Amino acid sequence: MEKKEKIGVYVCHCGTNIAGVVNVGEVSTWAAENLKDQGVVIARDYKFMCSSLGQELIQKDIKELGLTRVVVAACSPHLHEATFRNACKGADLNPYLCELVSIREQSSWVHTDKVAATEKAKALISGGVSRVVHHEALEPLHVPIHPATLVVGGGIAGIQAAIEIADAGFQVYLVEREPSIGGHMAQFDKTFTTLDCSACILTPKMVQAGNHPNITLLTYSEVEKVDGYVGNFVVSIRKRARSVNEKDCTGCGICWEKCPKKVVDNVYEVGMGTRKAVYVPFPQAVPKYPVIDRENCTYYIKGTCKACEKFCPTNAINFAQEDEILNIEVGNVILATGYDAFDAHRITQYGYGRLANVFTSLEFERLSNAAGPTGGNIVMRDGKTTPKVVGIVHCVGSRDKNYNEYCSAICCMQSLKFAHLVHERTGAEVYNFYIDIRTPAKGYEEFYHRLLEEGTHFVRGKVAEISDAVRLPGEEGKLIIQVEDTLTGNQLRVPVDMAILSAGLEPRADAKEVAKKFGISCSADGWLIERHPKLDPVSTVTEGIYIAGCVQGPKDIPASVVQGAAAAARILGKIQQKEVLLEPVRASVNQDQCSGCRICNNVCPFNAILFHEDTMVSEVNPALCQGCGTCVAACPAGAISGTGFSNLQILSQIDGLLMLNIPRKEAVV
Amino acid sequence: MSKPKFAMYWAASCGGCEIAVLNTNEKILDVDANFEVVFWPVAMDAKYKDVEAMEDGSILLTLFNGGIRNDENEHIAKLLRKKSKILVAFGSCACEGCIPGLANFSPSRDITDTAFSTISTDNPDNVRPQTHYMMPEGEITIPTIYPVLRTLEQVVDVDYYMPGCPPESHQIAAVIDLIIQVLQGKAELPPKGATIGAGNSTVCDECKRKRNVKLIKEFGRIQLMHADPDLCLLEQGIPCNGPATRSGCNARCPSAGAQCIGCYGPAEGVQDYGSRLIAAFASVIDSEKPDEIDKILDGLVDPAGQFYRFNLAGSMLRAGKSAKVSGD
Amino acid sequence: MSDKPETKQFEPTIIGFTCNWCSYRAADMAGTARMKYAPNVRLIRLMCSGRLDPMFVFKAFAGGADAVLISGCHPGDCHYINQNYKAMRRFQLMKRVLAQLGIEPARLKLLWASAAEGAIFASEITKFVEEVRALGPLNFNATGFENQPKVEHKEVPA
Amino acid sequence: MKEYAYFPGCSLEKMAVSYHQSTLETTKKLGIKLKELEDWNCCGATTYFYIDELLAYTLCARNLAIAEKTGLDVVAPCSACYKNMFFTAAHLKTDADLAEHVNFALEEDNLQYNGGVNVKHLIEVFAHDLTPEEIKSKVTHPLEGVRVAPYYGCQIVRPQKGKEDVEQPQFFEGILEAIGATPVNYPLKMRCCGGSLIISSRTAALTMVRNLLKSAVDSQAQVIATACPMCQVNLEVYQQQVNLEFGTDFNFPVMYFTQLIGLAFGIPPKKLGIGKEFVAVLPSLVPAGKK
Repeated sequence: MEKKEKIGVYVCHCGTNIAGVVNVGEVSTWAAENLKDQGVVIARDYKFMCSSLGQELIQKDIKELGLTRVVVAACSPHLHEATFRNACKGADLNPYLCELVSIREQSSWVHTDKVAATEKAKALISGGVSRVVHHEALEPLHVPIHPATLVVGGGIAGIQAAIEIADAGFQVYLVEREPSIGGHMAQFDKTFTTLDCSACILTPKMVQAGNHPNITLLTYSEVEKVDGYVGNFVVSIRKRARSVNEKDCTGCGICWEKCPKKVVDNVYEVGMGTRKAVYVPFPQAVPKYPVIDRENCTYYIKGTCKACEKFCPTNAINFAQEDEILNIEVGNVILATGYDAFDAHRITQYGYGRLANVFTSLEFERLSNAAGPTGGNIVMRDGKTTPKVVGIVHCVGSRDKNYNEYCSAICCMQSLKFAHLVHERTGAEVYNFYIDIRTPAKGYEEFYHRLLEEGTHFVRGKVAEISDAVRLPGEEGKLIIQVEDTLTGNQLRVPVDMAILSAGLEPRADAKEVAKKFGISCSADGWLIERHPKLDPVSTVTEGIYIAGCVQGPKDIPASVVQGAAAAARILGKIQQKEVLLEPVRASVNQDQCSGCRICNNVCPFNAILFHEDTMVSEVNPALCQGCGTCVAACPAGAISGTGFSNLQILSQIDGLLMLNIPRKEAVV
Repeated sequence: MSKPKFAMYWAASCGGCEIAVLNTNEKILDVDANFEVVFWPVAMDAKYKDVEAMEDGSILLTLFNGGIRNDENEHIAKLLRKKSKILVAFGSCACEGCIPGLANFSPSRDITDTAFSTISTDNPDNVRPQTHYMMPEGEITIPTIYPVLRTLEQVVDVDYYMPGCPPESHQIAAVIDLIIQVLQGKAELPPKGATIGAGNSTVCDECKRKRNVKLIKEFGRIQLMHADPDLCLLEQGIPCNGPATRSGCNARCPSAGAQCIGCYGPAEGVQDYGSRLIAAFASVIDSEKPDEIDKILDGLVDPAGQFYRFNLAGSMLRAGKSAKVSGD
Repeated sequence: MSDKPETKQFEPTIIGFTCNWCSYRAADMAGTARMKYAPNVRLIRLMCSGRLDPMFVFKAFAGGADAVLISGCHPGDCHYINQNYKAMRRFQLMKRVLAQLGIEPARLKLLWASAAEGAIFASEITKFVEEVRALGPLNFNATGFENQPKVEHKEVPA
Repeated sequence: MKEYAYFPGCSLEKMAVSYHQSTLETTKKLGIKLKELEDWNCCGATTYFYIDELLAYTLCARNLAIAEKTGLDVVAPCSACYKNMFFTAAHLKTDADLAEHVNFALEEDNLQYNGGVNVKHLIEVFAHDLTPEEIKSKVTHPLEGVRVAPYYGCQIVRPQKGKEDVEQPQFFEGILEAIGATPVNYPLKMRCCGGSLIISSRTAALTMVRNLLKSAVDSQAQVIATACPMCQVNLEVYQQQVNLEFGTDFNFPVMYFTQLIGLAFGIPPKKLGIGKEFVAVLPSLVPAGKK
């Protein structure tokens, strides 16, 4: 050490939170005496360091004593690191020269032995002092922001986000895998509690997104590759061949009228209805251009037919069309790729797929939808019989260790909505089998009460089995729902005509791949992880990548819209700033020491490490680096160093924690 | 004007370093031409007493090879330190412990047992060496062995480090040239503490093999694998220490088809050689399942030997627990 | 350690490495919930368990720690996608090296704790302290050379 | 050639001798060698585990120890035997203390169990160890048009092995399809037959048997296939009791699955133990001309 640092140590009482257990006076006197050799010139204790008076105390010392480093022993850095860094900044000391030592969460609150807690506090401070000596003055990184935004997923969350950004005057690319935007919401009949017609409220938004001058709609398209970093992403998008020239097509519909090939629609109609080989998924589709499904089109299978081409008034059919790869530049990305419905086949005892009149929630949505295969008639699988008794099973695939442990959040309300629709349209008797009723939003509990008044039966119990094995009189031809009513303790056999499985929500089957593509992470369940579950719910650990809607976790339409708008607002804020400041905690490669062994190359999940074939050295792109430090540890040549978490800092902290920095006087045995 | 004085000493080492010096061929004559050799037990007769009688700092250059294994080694290390202006830790043993340092895995008791009471030793009465023994002529002594071997810098202040087991002869020749140039005022000495006679990066820098991104599914021993002659050995699952090892040898082993075993010691700025390799190898194992990882690691038959063959005494831990703790 | 009275039970010193996102927050959570655990562990905050350099572990042992705790996000939940797997692999390899060095591999523990698992973090620490207490002191003194026999230097006969 | 250690269990010696015969005949045809355990003992049945758990484990462990010496997987045709042995093997693997106690007792018999035995139910051999093609290749008289209710009973899949579906398994159906029969959708295929309740709580057990028979009739099955002597007895022998109790008129054939396979393989009915039932076997299955 050439220059001796001047360090100030500040020990906080936090009222009695710390002082009640840790002898703060003793700790500060100890630090002043024993850490002198490390450069401690002043050690103080104070009632509340985070108060403005406490902060001023530090600032005064920085100015008067010429402190070059500050150690605050108080609460967790997650609470007040920013506070004390700012205090230092206010006194013209680089904020990164301040170290916060947690003696509250890590000592006074978790230990009862006062002596041990005080000793531990000393060790923690000693570690902090040893570490802070090697801190460097850092400046945040400035990165310019491209004003365009990519929104992946054209469900309600993605549509909302796209419109918000486009309305503010910035370019948006909205990418959707299916031929039309709209997402799951387009499949629904009514939305719960208000019982608005889903199409009625969604269609105007879809049209708005479709016509917006600032929105480039890329349907039937998927993101192939993402390069770059916040402010400067380069994204490759595969625009799959529609076999229809968009600039010629008017969406008149003659092609699908004339197409002779009927195909069971497993996506939009969940197998309940059919479409043609050339089709738009539903009448209000946006964009209006159809798609030829090459797997089922007779021309692509047998080489003849071309009925659509013959009848197309504008010659828009183009069988030779090929996939296109578009490369776009964007500054930020919103992932709103939504969810998959739980596959009810997996719960074999509920008989879905085996027992005809067991329906899933999405099937029921189509059944009750006026534009659906039955024209909105709620009938049994034979297509004509109206059920007299309907059982609705909650929590199918949710809150169940065998499938998904989490609550899917929407099933209770969805089930209540189904119960209402069945009751209203068929007059049938309705049973709801639930574990708990969860109605945690405005107007939801009221809706539940409305259902209670309508005479819906509520049975609290997890359904054991749905079976067609009749035993008792009156059960003939029915489905028997076997359940324990846990409120009365009785086993019930409820004969019904129709059972609806209120299936939970699951992450998209390819959620992990998508996360990897965009350099963010999934929880063990498969939902994408937000930066902070409470305080930063729409951004992710990767700067510039935001998430909205069910991709982050199960939620209903209002919550999805909120997240879409929130993500948009976050991005607009960034675009307005024109550049983004990044935490300077970054890794860098010493080019002289790197000999290009390439061990670090795929250690980085953010693709921040680049290998230069010509010079045979690797380099870290500071804008892509998230500062985890894994490559620093992995580099066999010690050529990668980490700002803010260098080897020297950590090794010195270990020395400090083990009190090896304190000159041993007579203590040596 | 008298010639500057030169000394060379071997402590716990094999003698390979001196052979490497002689392998500089005619360059050795330059040493003689420019220096007065005052002490070099392997090459000439000299007494410790003569050295003790010298003035402090009177030897210009001392090349010290070997680790500090016993009290005699320590005594001479301290003596030569006092008498020399420039003390060079010469060769891997002096720099980082090298092969003699591997004894640090075991307590010294086990080491003497191995030497005096194994099946191949003809020692029916289990005679053990005594440090002091009375003979009719008087008491004789032999050096006392220490529990662990230390590197030179762990005992005395060292000016320069010259790695290698042994240092490559062309590197020794270059260092001799440099010092002669310094003597003639044509060059300057490197800063104190520098490593001389070696490169600053790693063996990979000098290795001609083609390198790709690494994902290792299996480690294996080189003699059991059919290694691609042009491809990075580590990529092929052969535990090559090149990525962490200091350059300077012209990647001799990898060029000859064998993996680097690390004799040139840690690259510049590396604090614990083995740690670097542990972290690096583990980072590029291509599995996220503990059982599978264990299976892959089984391919590294002797990890501590792999990572600390030359560096144990100079590493952060310096020795195994039994050698360290049982200081009886 | 030497600054503790001999008569009391052995109090191990443990250095713990936490990641900024999960296990350090688990420690915060344990604190906020006032859960009590043994005071023997001193934590260091890394950004990620992937930052864990084996050197840090060896340094801690060499410096007198009786045990080392490595903690991070649960597999699959890493804040940095999958860096904790690298920590896991290093941990598995380190254990093998430690065993060869005669250091009981049980002195090195890997603990996955999410930010919500304060209770697990606290109880695992207490458990670990007991395990290390049973192992006894490591007494690994690599910084000094106190164990070397004192040799009085005589003139060495030539 | 596949080879297994065979643990017939007490029932197959007398009451279920037809299961024993048909097992040996069909496996022989398939080239499977069943090596009966030497000096095997009772598995402890249902009751012993409630009387003295440790002794019951020891009883099962003795059979396992004998099986271990053969180095083969042990096969039990009876579901209860299978369940007891399977659980014992599993517990001994995880509970070192129990293993020590049990081995202490086994020492008296110069036996030792080291946890190396894989326990299988006979039906697993047909369902998992053999491919449907292997079974099909031996079929000479496919049971075409015969509607069979596959009755698993409650014990076969109760110790869940791996990822197999325990709620609606399909492997029994697979075997029946391989011999040309038509497995019906039998909703109560996993329900209990009443087991030994027939002795302790007769009405409850008879109700269970009644439900199983009714469901088989409703499923338009012609015969119930079983894989356990206890199930067979309850379903077949107690039909008259059910009729008396509930005023029904069941006369429903119940057969061991091995008997059905044997018929499809063209094995003479007598060799399969057919002719000893309480409810006569379908005439169509044993047409005149076959002995």
